[in-house]
Amino acid sequence: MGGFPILSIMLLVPLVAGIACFFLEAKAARMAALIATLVNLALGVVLWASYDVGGAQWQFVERSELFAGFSYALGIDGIALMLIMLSVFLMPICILASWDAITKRVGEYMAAFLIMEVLMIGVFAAQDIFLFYIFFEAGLIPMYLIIGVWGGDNRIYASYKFFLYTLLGSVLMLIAMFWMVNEAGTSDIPTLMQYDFPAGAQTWLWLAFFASFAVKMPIWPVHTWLPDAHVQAPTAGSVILAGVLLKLGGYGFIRFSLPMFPEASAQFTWLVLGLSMIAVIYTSLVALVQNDMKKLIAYSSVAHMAIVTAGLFAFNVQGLEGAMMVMLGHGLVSGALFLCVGVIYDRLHTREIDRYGGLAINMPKYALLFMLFCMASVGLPGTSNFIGEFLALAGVYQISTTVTLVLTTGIILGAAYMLFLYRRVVFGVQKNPDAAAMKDLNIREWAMLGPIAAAVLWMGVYPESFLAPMRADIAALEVRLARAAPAGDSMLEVGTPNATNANAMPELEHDYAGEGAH
Amino acid sequence: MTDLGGIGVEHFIVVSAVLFVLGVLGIFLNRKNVIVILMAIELILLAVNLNLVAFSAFMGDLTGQVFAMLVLTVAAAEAAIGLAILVIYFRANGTIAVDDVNRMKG
Amino acid sequence: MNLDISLYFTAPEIGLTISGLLLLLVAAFGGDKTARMVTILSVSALFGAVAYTTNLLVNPAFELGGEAWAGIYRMDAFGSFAKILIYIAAIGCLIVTPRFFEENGGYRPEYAIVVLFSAVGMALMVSAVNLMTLYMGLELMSLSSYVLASFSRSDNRSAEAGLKYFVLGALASGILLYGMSLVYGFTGSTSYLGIRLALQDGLSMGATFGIVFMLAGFAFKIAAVPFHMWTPDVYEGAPTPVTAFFSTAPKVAAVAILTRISLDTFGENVIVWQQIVIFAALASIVVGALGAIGQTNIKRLLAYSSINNVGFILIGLAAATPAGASAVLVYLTIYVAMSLGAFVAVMMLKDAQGSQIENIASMAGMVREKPLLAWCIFFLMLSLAGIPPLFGFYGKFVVFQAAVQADMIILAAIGIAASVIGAFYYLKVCKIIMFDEPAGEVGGESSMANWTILLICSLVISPLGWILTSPLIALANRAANFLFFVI
Amino acid sequence: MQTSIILIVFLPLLAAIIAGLGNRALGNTVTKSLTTGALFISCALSWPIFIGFLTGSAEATVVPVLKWVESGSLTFDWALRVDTLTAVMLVVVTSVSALVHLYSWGYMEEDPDQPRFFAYLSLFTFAMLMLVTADNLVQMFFGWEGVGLASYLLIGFWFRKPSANAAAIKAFVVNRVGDLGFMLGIFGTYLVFQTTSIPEILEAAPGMSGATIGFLGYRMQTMDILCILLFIGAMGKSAQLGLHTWLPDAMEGPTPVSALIHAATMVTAGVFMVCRLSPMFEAAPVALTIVMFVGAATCFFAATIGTTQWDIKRVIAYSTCSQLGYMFFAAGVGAYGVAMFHLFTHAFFKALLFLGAGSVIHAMHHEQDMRYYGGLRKQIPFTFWAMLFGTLAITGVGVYHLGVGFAGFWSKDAIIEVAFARGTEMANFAFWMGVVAALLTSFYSWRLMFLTFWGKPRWIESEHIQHSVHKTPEEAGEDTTGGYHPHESPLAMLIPLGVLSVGAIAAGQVFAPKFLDDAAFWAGSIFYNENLIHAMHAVPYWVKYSAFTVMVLGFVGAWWAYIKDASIPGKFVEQFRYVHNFVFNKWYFDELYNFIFVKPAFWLGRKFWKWGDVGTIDRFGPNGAAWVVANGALYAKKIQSGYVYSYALIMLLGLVAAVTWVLF
Amino acid sequence: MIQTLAFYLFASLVIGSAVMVIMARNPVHSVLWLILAFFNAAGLMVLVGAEFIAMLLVIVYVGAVAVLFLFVVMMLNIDFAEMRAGFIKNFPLGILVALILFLELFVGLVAYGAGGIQLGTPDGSAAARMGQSNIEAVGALLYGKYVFLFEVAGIILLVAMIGAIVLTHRQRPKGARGHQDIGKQIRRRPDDATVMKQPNIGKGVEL
Repeated sequence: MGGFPILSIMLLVPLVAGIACFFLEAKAARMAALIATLVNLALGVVLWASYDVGGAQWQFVERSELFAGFSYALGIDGIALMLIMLSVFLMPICILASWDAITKRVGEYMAAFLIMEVLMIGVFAAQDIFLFYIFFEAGLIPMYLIIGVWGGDNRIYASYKFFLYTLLGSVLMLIAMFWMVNEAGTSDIPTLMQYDFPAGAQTWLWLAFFASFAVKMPIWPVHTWLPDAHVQAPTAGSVILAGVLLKLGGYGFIRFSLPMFPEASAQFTWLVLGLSMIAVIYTSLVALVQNDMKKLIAYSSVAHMAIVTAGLFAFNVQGLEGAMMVMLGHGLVSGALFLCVGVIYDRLHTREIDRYGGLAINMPKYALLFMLFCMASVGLPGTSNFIGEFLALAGVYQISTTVTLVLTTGIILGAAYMLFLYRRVVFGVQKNPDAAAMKDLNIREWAMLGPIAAAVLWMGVYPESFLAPMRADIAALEVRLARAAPAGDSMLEVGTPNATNANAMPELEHDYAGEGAH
Repeated sequence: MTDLGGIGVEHFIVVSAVLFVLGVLGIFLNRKNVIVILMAIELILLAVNLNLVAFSAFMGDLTGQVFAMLVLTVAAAEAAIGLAILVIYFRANGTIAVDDVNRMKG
Repeated sequence: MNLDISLYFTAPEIGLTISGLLLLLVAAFGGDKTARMVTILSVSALFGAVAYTTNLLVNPAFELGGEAWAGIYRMDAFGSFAKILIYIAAIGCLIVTPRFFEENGGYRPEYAIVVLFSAVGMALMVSAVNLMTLYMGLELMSLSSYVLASFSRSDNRSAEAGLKYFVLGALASGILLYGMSLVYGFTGSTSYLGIRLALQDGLSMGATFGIVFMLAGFAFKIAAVPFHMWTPDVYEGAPTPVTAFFSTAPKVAAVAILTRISLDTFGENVIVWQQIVIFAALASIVVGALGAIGQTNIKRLLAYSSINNVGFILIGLAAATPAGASAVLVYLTIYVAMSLGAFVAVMMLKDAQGSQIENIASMAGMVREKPLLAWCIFFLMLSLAGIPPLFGFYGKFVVFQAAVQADMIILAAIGIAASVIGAFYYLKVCKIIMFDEPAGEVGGESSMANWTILLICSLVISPLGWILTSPLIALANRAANFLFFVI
Repeated sequence: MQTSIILIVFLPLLAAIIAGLGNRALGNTVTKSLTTGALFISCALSWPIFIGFLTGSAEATVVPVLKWVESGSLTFDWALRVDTLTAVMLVVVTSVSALVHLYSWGYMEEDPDQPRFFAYLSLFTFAMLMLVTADNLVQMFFGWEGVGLASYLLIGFWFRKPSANAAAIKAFVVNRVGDLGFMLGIFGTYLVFQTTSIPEILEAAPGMSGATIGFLGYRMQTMDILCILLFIGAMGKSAQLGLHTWLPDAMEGPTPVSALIHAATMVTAGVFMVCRLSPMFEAAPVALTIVMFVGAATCFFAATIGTTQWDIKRVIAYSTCSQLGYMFFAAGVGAYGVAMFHLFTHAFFKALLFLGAGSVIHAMHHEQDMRYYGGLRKQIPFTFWAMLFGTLAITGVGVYHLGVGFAGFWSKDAIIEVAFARGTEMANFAFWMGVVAALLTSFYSWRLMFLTFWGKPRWIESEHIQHSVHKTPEEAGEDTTGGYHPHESPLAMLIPLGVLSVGAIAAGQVFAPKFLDDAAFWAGSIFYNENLIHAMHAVPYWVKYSAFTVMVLGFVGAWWAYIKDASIPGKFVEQFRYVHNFVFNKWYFDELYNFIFVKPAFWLGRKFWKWGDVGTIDRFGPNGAAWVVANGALYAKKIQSGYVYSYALIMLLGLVAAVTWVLF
Repeated sequence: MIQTLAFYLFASLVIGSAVMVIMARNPVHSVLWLILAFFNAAGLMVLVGAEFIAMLLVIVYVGAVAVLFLFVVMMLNIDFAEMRAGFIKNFPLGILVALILFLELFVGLVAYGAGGIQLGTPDGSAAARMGQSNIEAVGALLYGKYVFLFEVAGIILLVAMIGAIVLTHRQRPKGARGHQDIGKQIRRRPDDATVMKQPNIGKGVEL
């Protein structure tokens, strides 16, 4: 693409459209938002297509000393590329999901979403640590508005909790960033990723970053903002929240915590793995008893994110790639699940599971897609989440079998609560006449869910498309981590092979025409 | 500088400190009326002036006295403004009791 | 004492004073009708001062600065930077004033003149290199402020504000002065340089007490905890343009002079004041935030917000490094824009009859009625809270960066964590104007002048403000370096 | 052969997708024809391959399909591997599936959702084929989970029924428990061998037999722990003791499903896996002992329950469970070929039994309780004969010295013999369990036959029948048929019965020499222990006749209790109330699991939510902080009293504090 | 000796009258005590040789400021009998804090440097020349080196003047409440103020 500032353009398109939406009335704003997000999706595809797999680690680099103290530096590696693709892919879907559901203050709503897109792309593309922080934090504003203005009944509490919780998490990270930049003398992320901070300082730096990413992720026990935010946000808000914003935490770990503080990461592996174990079991059990569909999916997100953290702190290629794949897969699947909830919410205006039932009868197409996404969420092979979970757990297994066992238990529980949800909503008898009268998916809803379904299957069947761009980066990360990687508990010791097989039998002495020969 | 017969600068400092503390006390102990507060402020400034003059004299440096003169001027101006504000307050509220100057709080 | 040079360097102040005197004549002869004209002329005089000072700031011929009036006044980049900020703030406040008083009654030409003299006082303060100059400037500013605070005679609260401000301000002046007298006595000098030299070889307890008393006096002027108590009452009671003025220009002047005194005069004795400043910083952040939460009056809330922000500024000062001083100036610059914008926006909150709205609850859902104003307030609030990408974040950014560079990590961490409490009440305002059902109380039209100032401020605090970072930081660095001029 | 393999595997998928998405748009006939057609083509393509392996003309083939995952050294691709073992499974799967598709034309005729049903069936077949053709463990896991999904969908096919939904979820979740073992096994295998390719693992397995590895903090024999983990997977899928609870409940699905999935194919996946990985297991003596024990225990335990159940499908389900136990202990003793042979024959006769039962149910208007059957011999003769052949096959009727017998005779007797021949303690235990289970098998199979086809019609009591003829017992008076006349099933259902009958009669006779004795036939696709087979043939006659004897005993017992003197069961129950209750209630496994797992899970979930999230984390976290801040705000407001003197006092306090600070 | 005596006399008087300033019930008395305090302070200043400042203190304070105070006290015409006596609630705390402050000042400034406190050493630029009287020396400084400050002081006084005028100067708004025109009130006659109405019974009055 030589010199063509595609990343900046990708930031600019939604920005301009977002500002325009402010001043447009409803219909035009919807259209403008859709077009802008589609254009960005197209740009994203171009970006992916022109990304040179196996080429330079940082591509599409743009740099300009625009600001004092840090620079406007953009550039992506494979990891960022994938997450950018996830963002631009989900955005048009979000716009579509809000097409009819949002009727008040449409222009502002669309503007908030487009700005959100700018910030999400910015986070993943930023090559300067402070630029990253700005994009990272700025996301709070549009999300705060989205939850607060267009959210459910308890939106105020949820929006406050979301905003302050995540803000508190990230401010400490800023202090750590200052220290790092001061120590290393640069705010350039690629350089910092290679800088060896003194081991003593790494500990508190790591904790500061952890405070931020753990909340964003979220890791148990700082996850409680998530169910509230998810439940109260409008459908598209939940999609973005679950689809992309939660990934910022994981991205943070993979971009900052791990490469910049390998020793501290190793030192705190027990903490992360321990919290992940608790989270998986705890939140899965909590999900099991939810009566609110969105809350259930929100808790399931926490459980899935625990697998991500565990994978990341496995310190090996499988764990890291698995974590990335879970993030991508979960981005699609949980987004799709929220959309599925949104579809019926738009019709009946309740998220109460018990109000539904027997939807398979009047909404067979919906039932089919919902089933697909449930299964993907459960991690059925052939879907996106399986690849991620499998790789992540395979990675974790290499450092701790116990943790793997516990996390895998979570997968059983995952099946239980997702199927329990599906059973109560889609199967069974039609208890409720207005639920029974709901119409099946319309074209708009197909346009939302169809592409995600395709992507989920694509990622499950041919994940190479997604793994290939990240491979070199993950490998480089693993090399960087190698010096700190903890020894696994499953160390293999090869001994002398047994002389005989387990069921070795002596050869019969007499020729086998014995008593019972046929 | 004439000999004061064993009276050193510390004596003056003590006197001025006492005056200063009395002035401060006058501000926050009194709840009779605001005018007394203004007088307490004059006491504080008097303490300062005493200090300045004493230092100036004992160091043989006249800057302190110039400073004291300026303080004096300002104190007069301050008194004028203070009393003006007091007057309009009285006009608006019909009282200058310290306890009543309490419309805004929290 | 070279008279030419002295006059040259003090020309802005002298010019403003003369303008003030002339305008006083106009006012005396023309009566109240001339109020608007006098205001306009004052603004032009201030613009002239800005232009002149800017020349002093950027002209390479004066790069090293210079002394005037036998070493009691110093022209340097630091002073010029602060002065420009002060003048601009005064201009902003003056521009929005006439309409306010025309609607609420009682506009007089003396208002602008007092503001002008106040600006002169502040300019003297920040350029002072002698305690006496400092004191005179400070008192010129303070006396003007007392008058301004009680300017609105139709409002009972205004008189009370003036009274409280006066009593506590005079007490603070007394404390400051007492400190100055001690410093003078125990160092033998009133000039900064002399004090610095005297303090270089050891610090007597008397001088230490002097420093502490002086800091207390300045803490009052910048409204740092625990000398902040006057702020909410005065901000609430004073007429809104005056509040806007209080929260900008005098704050800049006081912070600047505190910075200069701390880093230049007492630069060798950081150990004495640093702990106090740190305490004041953290206490201001926390108390400002906590106090703001329960407020129902928007001006009062902004008063607490200014206390809160002073806390952040003090963190930059506590760093006691050139970067810290520079951060203080940068923060001040941004703060002026935010604060001015916020108060102008408050001035524009009117009900259908045109009377001022100060109750936060009355702003409910105003985004439906006054979308542009509501969005401006929204962004101003978030900028005050320091949420990126709004420019307010940059202030916190440089301040905390300076603190971390000075190895004050714990301070920075606590400070920034406490800022989250602050975010809460800004969010409350945002929530009320954006999320709540419209109360339908906001209406009325605002003048072009108000819109202009508000939009300029909003533009500065918007992400576009980031364009300013490079020149701003360059100037601030240059200004800050003068405080560390080793003789 | 490559093309046909691709076609065999992917035609069902294609058909499933078209039928599933086309659904109502395409209509019943099109979708049914499409899926059934696809399956028959698959089946037709499978047999030549199988025959090729029989004749020794074919050899193991791998068809690469698509790159799948490459993550560091962990790589696995989509590839189809066909060797003897797979070929056996191919014919079993495609044949039974094709017949079940055909059968479903008749059985599901009145169902409104037929396209969906056929799509599920084809999807299942695809997944099962993926499982058996897997070249690496992950693809096997794909198929493994795929059949699980299809099983879930099919069990819950009648989704309006709460019991069907519950059964479907139970099947999926219990299977997941097994999958946990499987997944951990795969991870461990990858860790040890750095590959998931099955041939490579099998090649390297013997070399690892002495290695140790850490697991959950303990050091263990590498191969043992790996094989145990993998076997846990097999247990789940093959409904072995402990993880068997889902299988009887799975009978909530339509009967063709039971025949296809829960008798002939999916449940045998565990056995297939153990056989497929036999070289690994051969390096893991402890694991094999466990396999043996679990198989033997299941074989006995399920048979006991089978003797007491009244639901015709449940009896067969427990029978399946029991037969799978046989296969496992056969594998456990090292006779993988024998296990595979039983799998092969069992597929035919068990599918036959299920489809026969389906035919009975179809005739009896969906009444499944055998207490309401009776005397159906004359009403539905074709079904009766088919069921009879099935029963003869499963009970293992055959005479050793004549060298003739039904399918079950050849395979099951071989298992019993090989267990005896193996001679270890555990093998002896398995042998005795096998013999006792054979007795029970004979008893419950004949009990089923007698209750269903002999005696007097008893269906007047049945609600289902009443529902159909609208007569209460009082109205019906003496006529025990209640005016209801069961009718023979349509041709589409009878043809599969016929075909499978042939298999039940002849499969053993025809294929025994190849499966049991021909090492060349297996061609290394399983571990073939020649000496063990020799020993098997050399066991004493009493062993060889033991199975026959107990079969006759079981028959006589059943005849006595259900034909000769119908009061005996009642008396027996009276006499041994507790034993009966224990067995009748399936050894209380469901209740136990409910008590240990399900209830605590919900209880804990609720506690974690209300007490943990809301009561602790939120209360002391965000809400607690908010409370502190709110109180601080109140306090700050209180301090700001509005009085000048208190302001001055606070200023002075600040000053004094600062002075004190510097003074000290 | 006489100086010592004079010092203690003035010092105790200045402190005593300062106490009375803040303790006196009647503000008029307070003002008078204040004047006394100033006189004594002036005495102290004379004692150290700062005659000019001392005189200025007397002239400016006693002559202008104190009188201004008296004037305002009289003008406001407050009913002093109703003046609330007593002190604030946290009186003991206030006293305690003030005492601590004083003790600290005493310890820090005086006792700390026991054996004579070390004042700073001025550079001598502002020292009085030999033979120059105090008033001359101060005058030279004020109009020489510190002339700029002198001018500023003038501006400050100007601002104070403007302020005082602006704040207290009452414009008489026409017809506003609270403005009393006694002449007009006296001139008022019943004829101008009342209208006779003769209503019909039961119809009420329409005014």
